[in-house]
Amino acid sequence: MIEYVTGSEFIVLMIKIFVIFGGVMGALAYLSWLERKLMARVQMRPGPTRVGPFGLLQPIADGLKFLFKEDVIPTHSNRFLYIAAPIVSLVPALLSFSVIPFGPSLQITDLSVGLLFIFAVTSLGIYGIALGGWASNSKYPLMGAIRSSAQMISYELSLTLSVVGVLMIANTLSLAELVTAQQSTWLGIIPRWNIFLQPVAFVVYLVSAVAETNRLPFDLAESEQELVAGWHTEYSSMKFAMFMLAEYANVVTVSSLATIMFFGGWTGPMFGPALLQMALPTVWFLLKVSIFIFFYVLMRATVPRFRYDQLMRFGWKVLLPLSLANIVVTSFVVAIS
Amino acid sequence: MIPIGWYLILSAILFLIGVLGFFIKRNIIALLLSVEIMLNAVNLTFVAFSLQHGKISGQIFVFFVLVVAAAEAAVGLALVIAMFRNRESLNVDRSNLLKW
Amino acid sequence: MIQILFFFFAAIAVGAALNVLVQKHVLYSALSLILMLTAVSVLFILLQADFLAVINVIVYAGAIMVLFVFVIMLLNLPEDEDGADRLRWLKFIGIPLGLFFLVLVVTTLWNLEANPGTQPQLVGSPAAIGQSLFTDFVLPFEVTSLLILIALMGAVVFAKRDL
Amino acid sequence: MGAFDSLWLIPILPLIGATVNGVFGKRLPKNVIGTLAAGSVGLSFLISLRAFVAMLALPQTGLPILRDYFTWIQAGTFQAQFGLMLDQLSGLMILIVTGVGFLIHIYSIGYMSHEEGFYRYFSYLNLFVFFMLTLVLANNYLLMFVGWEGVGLCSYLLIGFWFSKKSAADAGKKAFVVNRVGDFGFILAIMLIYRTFERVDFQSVFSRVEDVSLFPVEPLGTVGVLTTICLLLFVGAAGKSAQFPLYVWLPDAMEGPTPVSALIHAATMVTAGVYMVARSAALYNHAPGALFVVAVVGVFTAIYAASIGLVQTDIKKVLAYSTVSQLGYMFLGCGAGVYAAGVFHLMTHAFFKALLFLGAGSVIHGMGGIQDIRQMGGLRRHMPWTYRTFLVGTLAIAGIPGLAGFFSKDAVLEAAWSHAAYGKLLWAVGVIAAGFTSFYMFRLLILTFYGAPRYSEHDVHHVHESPSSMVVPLIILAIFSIVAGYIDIPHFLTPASLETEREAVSSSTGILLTAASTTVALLGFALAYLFYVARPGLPDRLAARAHAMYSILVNKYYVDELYDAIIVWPIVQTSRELLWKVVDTLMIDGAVNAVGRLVRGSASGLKHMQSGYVRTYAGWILFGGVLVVAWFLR
Repeated sequence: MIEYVTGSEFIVLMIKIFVIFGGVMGALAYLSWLERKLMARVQMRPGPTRVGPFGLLQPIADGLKFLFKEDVIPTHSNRFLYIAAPIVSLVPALLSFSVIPFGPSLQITDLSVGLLFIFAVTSLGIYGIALGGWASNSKYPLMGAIRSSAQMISYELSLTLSVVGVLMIANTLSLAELVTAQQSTWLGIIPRWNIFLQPVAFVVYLVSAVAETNRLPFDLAESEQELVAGWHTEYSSMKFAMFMLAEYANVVTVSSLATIMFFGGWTGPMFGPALLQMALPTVWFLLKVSIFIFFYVLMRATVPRFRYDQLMRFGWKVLLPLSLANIVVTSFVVAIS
Repeated sequence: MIPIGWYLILSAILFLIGVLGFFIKRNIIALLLSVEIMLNAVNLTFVAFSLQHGKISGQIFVFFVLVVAAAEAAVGLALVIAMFRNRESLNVDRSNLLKW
Repeated sequence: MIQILFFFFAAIAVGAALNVLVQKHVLYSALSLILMLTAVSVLFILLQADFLAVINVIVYAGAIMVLFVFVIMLLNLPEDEDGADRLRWLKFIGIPLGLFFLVLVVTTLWNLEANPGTQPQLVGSPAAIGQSLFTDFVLPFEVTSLLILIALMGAVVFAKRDL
Repeated sequence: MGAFDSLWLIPILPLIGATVNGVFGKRLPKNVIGTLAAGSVGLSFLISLRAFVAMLALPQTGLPILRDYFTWIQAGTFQAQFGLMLDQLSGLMILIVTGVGFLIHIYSIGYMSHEEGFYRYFSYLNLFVFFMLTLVLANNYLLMFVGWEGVGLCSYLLIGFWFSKKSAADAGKKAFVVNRVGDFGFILAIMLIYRTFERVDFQSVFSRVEDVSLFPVEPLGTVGVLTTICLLLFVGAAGKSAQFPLYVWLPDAMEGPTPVSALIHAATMVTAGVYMVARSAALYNHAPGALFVVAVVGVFTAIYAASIGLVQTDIKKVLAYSTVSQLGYMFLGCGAGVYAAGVFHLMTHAFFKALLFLGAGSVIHGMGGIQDIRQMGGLRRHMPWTYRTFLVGTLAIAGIPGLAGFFSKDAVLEAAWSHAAYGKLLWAVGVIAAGFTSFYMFRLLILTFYGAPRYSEHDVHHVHESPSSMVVPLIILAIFSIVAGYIDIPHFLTPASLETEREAVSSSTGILLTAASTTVALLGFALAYLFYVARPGLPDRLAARAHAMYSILVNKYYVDELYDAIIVWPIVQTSRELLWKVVDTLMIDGAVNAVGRLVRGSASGLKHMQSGYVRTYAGWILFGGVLVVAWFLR
């Protein structure tokens, strides 16, 4: 790990950071547009149309509006934590992009423990929600925060354990190596993706990931109907925007991880001129990630919310045993072959 | 390269801070936090010695310390909750029935 | 460069640890401790224990401390520790004792002959740790699983409403 | 060699019988238990017989036959094998043990048929046979000691068979304790043997002792290591074989069932001491001093016990003292250096004494439990077969010419006569003892079977002959009591028992000696006839006249009282006054209580460390931790 920090190719690194974070920030902004548009279409509405063609400039308008709105801080809130919470939420969410390989060379750094690094930083994201809820000194946010911490701890277990099966097959924790391990094919046509080897793990991962990102049907921390937007009830303007950004960043992160671990990352058919060949992996990667994001949005639009006890029971009594069983079976198979 | 002694001194300082927590704080959760500080200080020495001697076992011990810390936190916090239910307070000086 | 990093994160660790004691409210103490943990994890990286550094964050910061924060929020504690300290005298014994201990250790380490010998290269990779864990330390490893189980049951029993 | 390959079966078969009966006996029917017990011994007897016959066919150089089965103890240079040894001596012994044992098993089936602990009895009896065979067949002293202790155990168990009766339990305890004294000597002897010869197996020990340069013969009057070994061995033998002064347990042992008295306390176990002395002949031959002690103790016991037997009124007690006396004869033979004579007498005695005991048992059985000969009389008519066989036994033990006892007793007395130092004296005492024997045996016979019945029909309902399972063994034993004397045992045994060189008694002297002992035997008969048939009032008058002498005899020389006074009473008093009241109550209890008080006292002060405040505990821990660290970093 240390050699990356003290490495000599500092300029290249800076460029990569700039490209990736610039891209990611822009993408996150447009994710809000995408979600609004898609949700509207599902509900037979047009969605945003006023700002720019197809409402494409809507995110910029939203951003400006957030910047200029009055920043309200509730009187009896805990000022320091109230301000710190959105930052604590956003920073880890963005940190995980530093290890995600968007293409063969489009990766800021390839840590030998990259996957764990992502889990580590995303697990810190919980503090943003918890602190935000607590610092608001209001009962809905507090309840949302408590729910959220319990939920995150519970589902983090199955999330982490579901990955173990893949790790046992791939024999590495480095994300780049995970992708290259899936490059070849079976019988020349079927890509050697882990989804075919670890379907159970994939399902468990997907469900846990939805829960981890606090999205429907697991969004009990914010659930508008009962908790009035939960832990960010009291938040407004830029701080609220940061929470939103963090949430979208997390969605992208887990989608990217799913792509990398189960769907071969940036691998895909290569054709055309050399320049195109350089860009193609990134295109494949983004394509796969967008499919997941579509899936997320559609799920939000269609699936009703769990009850809290159902959520807990499902996490501990279904997902956890399932992922454990998956590990046992996988380890047997790996040991035999 | 940083001499191992520096790490050990740092860890001694952290450990001392953890110890002092017991003499300054009265909140039981704060005391548990002090224990965690001490455990981390010890972990630091383990890792430092592991590098110094080129043996992986030091890191394995850290692993076990983590497990013990997790168990300790789970049981300890459960006790904290039980204690709070009974006494409406987390002041350890109020829970002194277990004596001679 | 490494020296700077070391001193920077060492300072953060010590400062955060002190802050744990100074803060009046346990939530701040807990948050401060998370900061200290992260700093210690960085120090682990400096010590070439990458895997442990990440695990330390996941387990400590991501799980154990969340549990603490959760409990603190659940109990929704008042800020002040109530009443006068009945055991005030403890400070006058404990703090000098502790400082004496520190002086003892530091002077000993200070007087230690600096060992210029080459440090063996050792990277705490997951594979190496796993290898050791499942061969030399397999029995303790299994015992810890038992420990976890017992802690699990203990926590459930203690936290039951009608204890 | 097929006959010898099954040597191990001889002791093992009774052990199997004992185990099966002991474990499952409670659920088995009585006839199965009896068949199993008697059958295993009978089978063992057949195997023994086969081995014995096969052994006779071998040349002298092929003996002894040794079989090592496994290494039993291995510690440093010390080694003890589990091995068996068969030669003429042990061959003869196994035949006696299994043969007489078999007959007594058969007898017991009838005798014990109404007993509650039927299976227990046979389990013990079989176990006894196993241990006895181990004792006899062992090829080293240590294994012999195992058998030695085992038979002691079984003897204890069987004497106390009716353990709910206090006198029986006490008798068993007494036998056990007195035997311990002897066993102590034996085990010391084994240790000394190992120290001297660095081996415990017979072959090595005896071959080493033959080396005269290392182990010269220790002349009479000197006490060297060999003499010490032999004396210690004899202490063991005296305990087991009831020699003076360790004989006291045997009369009390009559509390056990009568077949047990016959098998263990007459025919086999008590002769183990004689066997051991004969087995150790090679050692004794190098220690004439020890041998002389054996002879003197033997002859003294013979006359001493016989004199007590003169006045006993319990049918079994008479036989018990007779046994002690006859054992004295055997030791006299061995002590005179003619081991073969001792063993010869051992064999004939096994037959006729077993016969007499079983006959006595039959009488007791028929009388419904009465043992006092003063209440018997005239049983001849009611129990014809018992009477006949008892008569044969009496004639045999009295030494009437033509029966077994005559030959063997003659051999012993002849050996005594030819003893180098005090042969004539030993002989004279032995002859007087023979006269006593003849007298009390005929007295017993006459009082029991002749004259008018002295019991009332009120006490004894129906005097009857015993069942055939009891009578048949009697008859077989009676036959042996007649013919056993014609087997030339001394000549047969000579190679095995290493006779000392001695001048043979000239034939004319031999005839004179025989005539003397025969005369004495007839004299004893005549006196008995005079006292109890011709002039029935005479005994009482004599008893009144020589009152002091009579009471001494009746009270068995007050030996039990003497032992009580000088051994038992002091021990009991020290235990009570010193060990209990001072050592136990004051010192041990006091120490325990003082520890308790100390803990409580110190705790009342120290408990205040336990303040209940977690943080003070942490303070203590820190204090201790700093102390430890300071110690290491000092």
